[in-house]
Amino acid sequence: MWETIGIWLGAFLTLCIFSFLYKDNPFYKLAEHLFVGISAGYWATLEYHNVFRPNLWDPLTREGRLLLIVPFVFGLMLFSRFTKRFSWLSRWPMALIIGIYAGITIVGYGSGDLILQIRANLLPLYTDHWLTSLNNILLTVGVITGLIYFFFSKEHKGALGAGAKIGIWFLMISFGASFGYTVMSRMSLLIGRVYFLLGTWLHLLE
Amino acid sequence: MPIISSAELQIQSNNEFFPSNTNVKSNPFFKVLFLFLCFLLIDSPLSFAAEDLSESWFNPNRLNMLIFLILFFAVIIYFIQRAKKGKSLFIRRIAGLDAIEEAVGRATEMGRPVLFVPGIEDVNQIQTVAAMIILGNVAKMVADYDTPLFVPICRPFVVPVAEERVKEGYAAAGRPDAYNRDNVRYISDEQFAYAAGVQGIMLRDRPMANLMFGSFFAESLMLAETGFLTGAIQVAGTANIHQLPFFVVACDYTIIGEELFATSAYLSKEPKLLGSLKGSDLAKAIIIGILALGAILETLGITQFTRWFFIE
Amino acid sequence: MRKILEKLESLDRRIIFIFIGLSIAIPLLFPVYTDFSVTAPVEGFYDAIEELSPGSKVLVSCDYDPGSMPELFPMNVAVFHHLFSRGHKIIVMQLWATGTLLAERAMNEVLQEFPDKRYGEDYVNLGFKEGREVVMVSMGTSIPKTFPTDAQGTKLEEIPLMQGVTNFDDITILMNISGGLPGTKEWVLQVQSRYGVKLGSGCTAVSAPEFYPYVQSGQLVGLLGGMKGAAEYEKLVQRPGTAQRGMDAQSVSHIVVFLFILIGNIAYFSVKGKKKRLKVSR
Amino acid sequence: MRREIPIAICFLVGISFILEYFIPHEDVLSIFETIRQWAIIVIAFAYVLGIANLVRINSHVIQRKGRDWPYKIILVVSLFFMITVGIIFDIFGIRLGGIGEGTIFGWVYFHAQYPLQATMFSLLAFFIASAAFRAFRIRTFQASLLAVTAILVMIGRVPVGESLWADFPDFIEWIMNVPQLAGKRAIMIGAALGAISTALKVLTGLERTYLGGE
Repeated sequence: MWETIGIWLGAFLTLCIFSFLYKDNPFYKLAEHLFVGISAGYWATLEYHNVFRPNLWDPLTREGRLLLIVPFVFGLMLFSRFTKRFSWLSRWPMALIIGIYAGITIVGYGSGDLILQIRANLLPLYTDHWLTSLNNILLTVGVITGLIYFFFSKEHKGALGAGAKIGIWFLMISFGASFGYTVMSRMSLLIGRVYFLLGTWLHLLE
Repeated sequence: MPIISSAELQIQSNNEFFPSNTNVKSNPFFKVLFLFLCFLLIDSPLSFAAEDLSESWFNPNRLNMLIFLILFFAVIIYFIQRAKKGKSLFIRRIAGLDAIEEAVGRATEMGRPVLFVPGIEDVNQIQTVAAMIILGNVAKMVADYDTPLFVPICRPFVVPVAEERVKEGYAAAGRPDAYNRDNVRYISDEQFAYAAGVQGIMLRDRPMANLMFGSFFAESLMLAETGFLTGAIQVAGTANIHQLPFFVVACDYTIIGEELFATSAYLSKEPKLLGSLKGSDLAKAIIIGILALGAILETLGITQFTRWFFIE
Repeated sequence: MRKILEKLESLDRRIIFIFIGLSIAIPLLFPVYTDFSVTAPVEGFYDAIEELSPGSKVLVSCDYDPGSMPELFPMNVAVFHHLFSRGHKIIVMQLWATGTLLAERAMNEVLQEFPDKRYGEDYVNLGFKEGREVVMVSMGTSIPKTFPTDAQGTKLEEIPLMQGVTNFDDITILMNISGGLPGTKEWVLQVQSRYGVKLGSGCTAVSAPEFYPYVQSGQLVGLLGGMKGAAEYEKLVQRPGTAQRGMDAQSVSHIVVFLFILIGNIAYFSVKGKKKRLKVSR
Repeated sequence: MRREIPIAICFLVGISFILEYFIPHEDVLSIFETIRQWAIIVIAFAYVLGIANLVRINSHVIQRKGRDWPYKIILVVSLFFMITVGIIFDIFGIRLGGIGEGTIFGWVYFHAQYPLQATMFSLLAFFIASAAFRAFRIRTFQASLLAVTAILVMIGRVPVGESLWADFPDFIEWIMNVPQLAGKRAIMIGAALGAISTALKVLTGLERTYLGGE
């Protein structure tokens, strides 16, 4: 019984959102606000069950790991934002979070996106197979000219200008591929919804 | 014999590290690059033997990362310090700026409004900061002509900053009286509601120039499409690569990725923006050198150079 | 002719909407099941699992939510199915709060085909953890400290499957189902390049092109890109699902978008010719 | 003090996360490990802060009877409803409380949140089609490169492309693996340099917008 009610509710909400395609209207607004509310509530609940209880509260109260008071207090300090007088206190935990992400970014991008990507592009330009040679040449030229396009310390004239021009061609091909894949992604999402409406709700699909 | 004479230095002071003189031998940048690449030709000490490192104080297999980080940090701090001391650092003018100018020019000629959309992220996001700098510049351009400048905004905290920039721009053009507060408006926090609001402005007020700079997501194509249909000249720029395809096809000119930050550094001349841009540029030049040299060496069958770029 | 083209130029978008809706609904109602082959990145993903010795412990991080479910849920189900059918042990975790129930549902769906699989011995769900990249790096030193309990609140020490699992060294391979951020990119940067874990990715089509460099560089063992990737993988593991079912609709809708671009451009250039252009070019 | 301490915290924590990468010593790792466990908790608080902020902003609107205020009531009520059935019911052991399939929480998720979010994103399919028809104009050589690649990928990536030309999928794989990869990699390297330099400025306190105004 509840399953059937649920499917009808889901279908109603799906149509509410689709009504935006005609124009903005109260049904869409209702659905949109419901969505924001439910997902925020969902998020808060998950934080409680999956982080606060297992990582903070239980070890602190049951196992007596008192050092955990430090992050607890830091976390609470964030809420000083809601007061005028003490809002500066919230900068401490903010600084902690920002510092962590900054450190992590430096290490992650430095290793994964720079050194390893550079290595993957150090390729022999002449090999036994003509296609491999061609591919390696294209990769080397493409990455180098692409980087030249994003080089701002010199006017794009002469050889540099030619390089940048070739670079932009590679960038455009790369954007084209992204466009094609984005179409695929968006259509999949709609397929999912039509599948729900025609299949799960109306039982029109076998 | 000094590397560059003082007279040359003066001529080149606006173009240091990448001087326009083509004499490779006497160029300090190429010397540094050459020495660095020679260093990398030394056989790599990275071994990746499976040894227990739990008692040692340094992981030798990560030496390459250490060298890279120290070099890169040093370069960036160096350039920022130079910029702070007032030394001018050369950045080429981005063609996108001319596109903005032309679009605004056309709008003013026809007496139609200019629309500036600063993306949908908050004011502390780097792309929004860049957008605000460009906004100030656009305000300066339109101020002279009494052309209305509409700035619809998605995040409440962006409003005061945008107001400030527009006001400054008008003042810098000597027209503080032309500033109209109502034209910088908060629309909605909700992505699609915001997009619908901006589309409304495009259809109602028929701006001749749509300038979209900042962080855009799925709303990019909705905005670019409506703007295209109204026949406006559109110039867009974002570092969100996934949204660039839509801007490229529906806009007259698109500022791509890092160009957005280069544009803001060019306009603001702020040391920390200029410094990191120059630092990244130097790193890019070195990477280009590495890629070229690596490809040559690999072709010749010499692989020890490549071994520097393994990470365990 | 000219009149028609002019009309097309100013066509109401709602008519376009109806077209695209139909281009998806009709093939779903009347499928023809066009056949397709399997591409290399998908094969890489499949082979990586095939090559594992039976009983390997595999970490599956399901980082997505309903926003990308039609693409990623079929992959998730197929990955679980593939792992169980090869006799591997599955450790599930999530970095996206709003997707936890989807991973649970995928598991429940697969369990109906493998009724003898026991929780705690053959699979375990560590649940969601906040902290994105911090969680990833933290697991590199200690998984039990990062996840003191599983999703149901059982301590990890009490779970047989988690015995002897301290960090990524004790995981044979990591399979990431990635809906965005945090996702495959972050796993590559923080875990693959740092701890050298083998990593496979099933991601949305939007992010797939961005991950091709990681496949070429060997940072990813394989890649399932979008619903097509999911369909190819379903074909390989011989478990037809919603991704394969959607392929006809995908074909037709792509053709319709292609025709839209074509007709739009014909109309544009024949009606207006080349209208005002900016002088500036790159 | 109000600025110096946060900058010091940011610097120390950030540097420790970098050093950790280079120092494999057990004792050091265990210290860093503790910091990370703390970080997870503080980050979780930050998300709760965001949710609290959402409640605060919307309650203001409701109190002032601002624009769309009846909808804001729905937003706040549904938020607290989820917390009630997910947390309060669970604490007091009320039937169908807690999270997971088979609870009220799970039911609302699968029958409300899931269709809402999935449909919201599927709207983009319509928008992209409309944009393709009305704004995708091949006006320059560069745009034509983009368009040709996009169309090839769109057709070649789906089964119908393969039935037109058997090698179509291989050709698309080549595009993805060679020219498009080169473009993506150039962007990636540039973006990585940008990200690292921004992070460095944050660590050293040169960039402190996160501190906000005084």
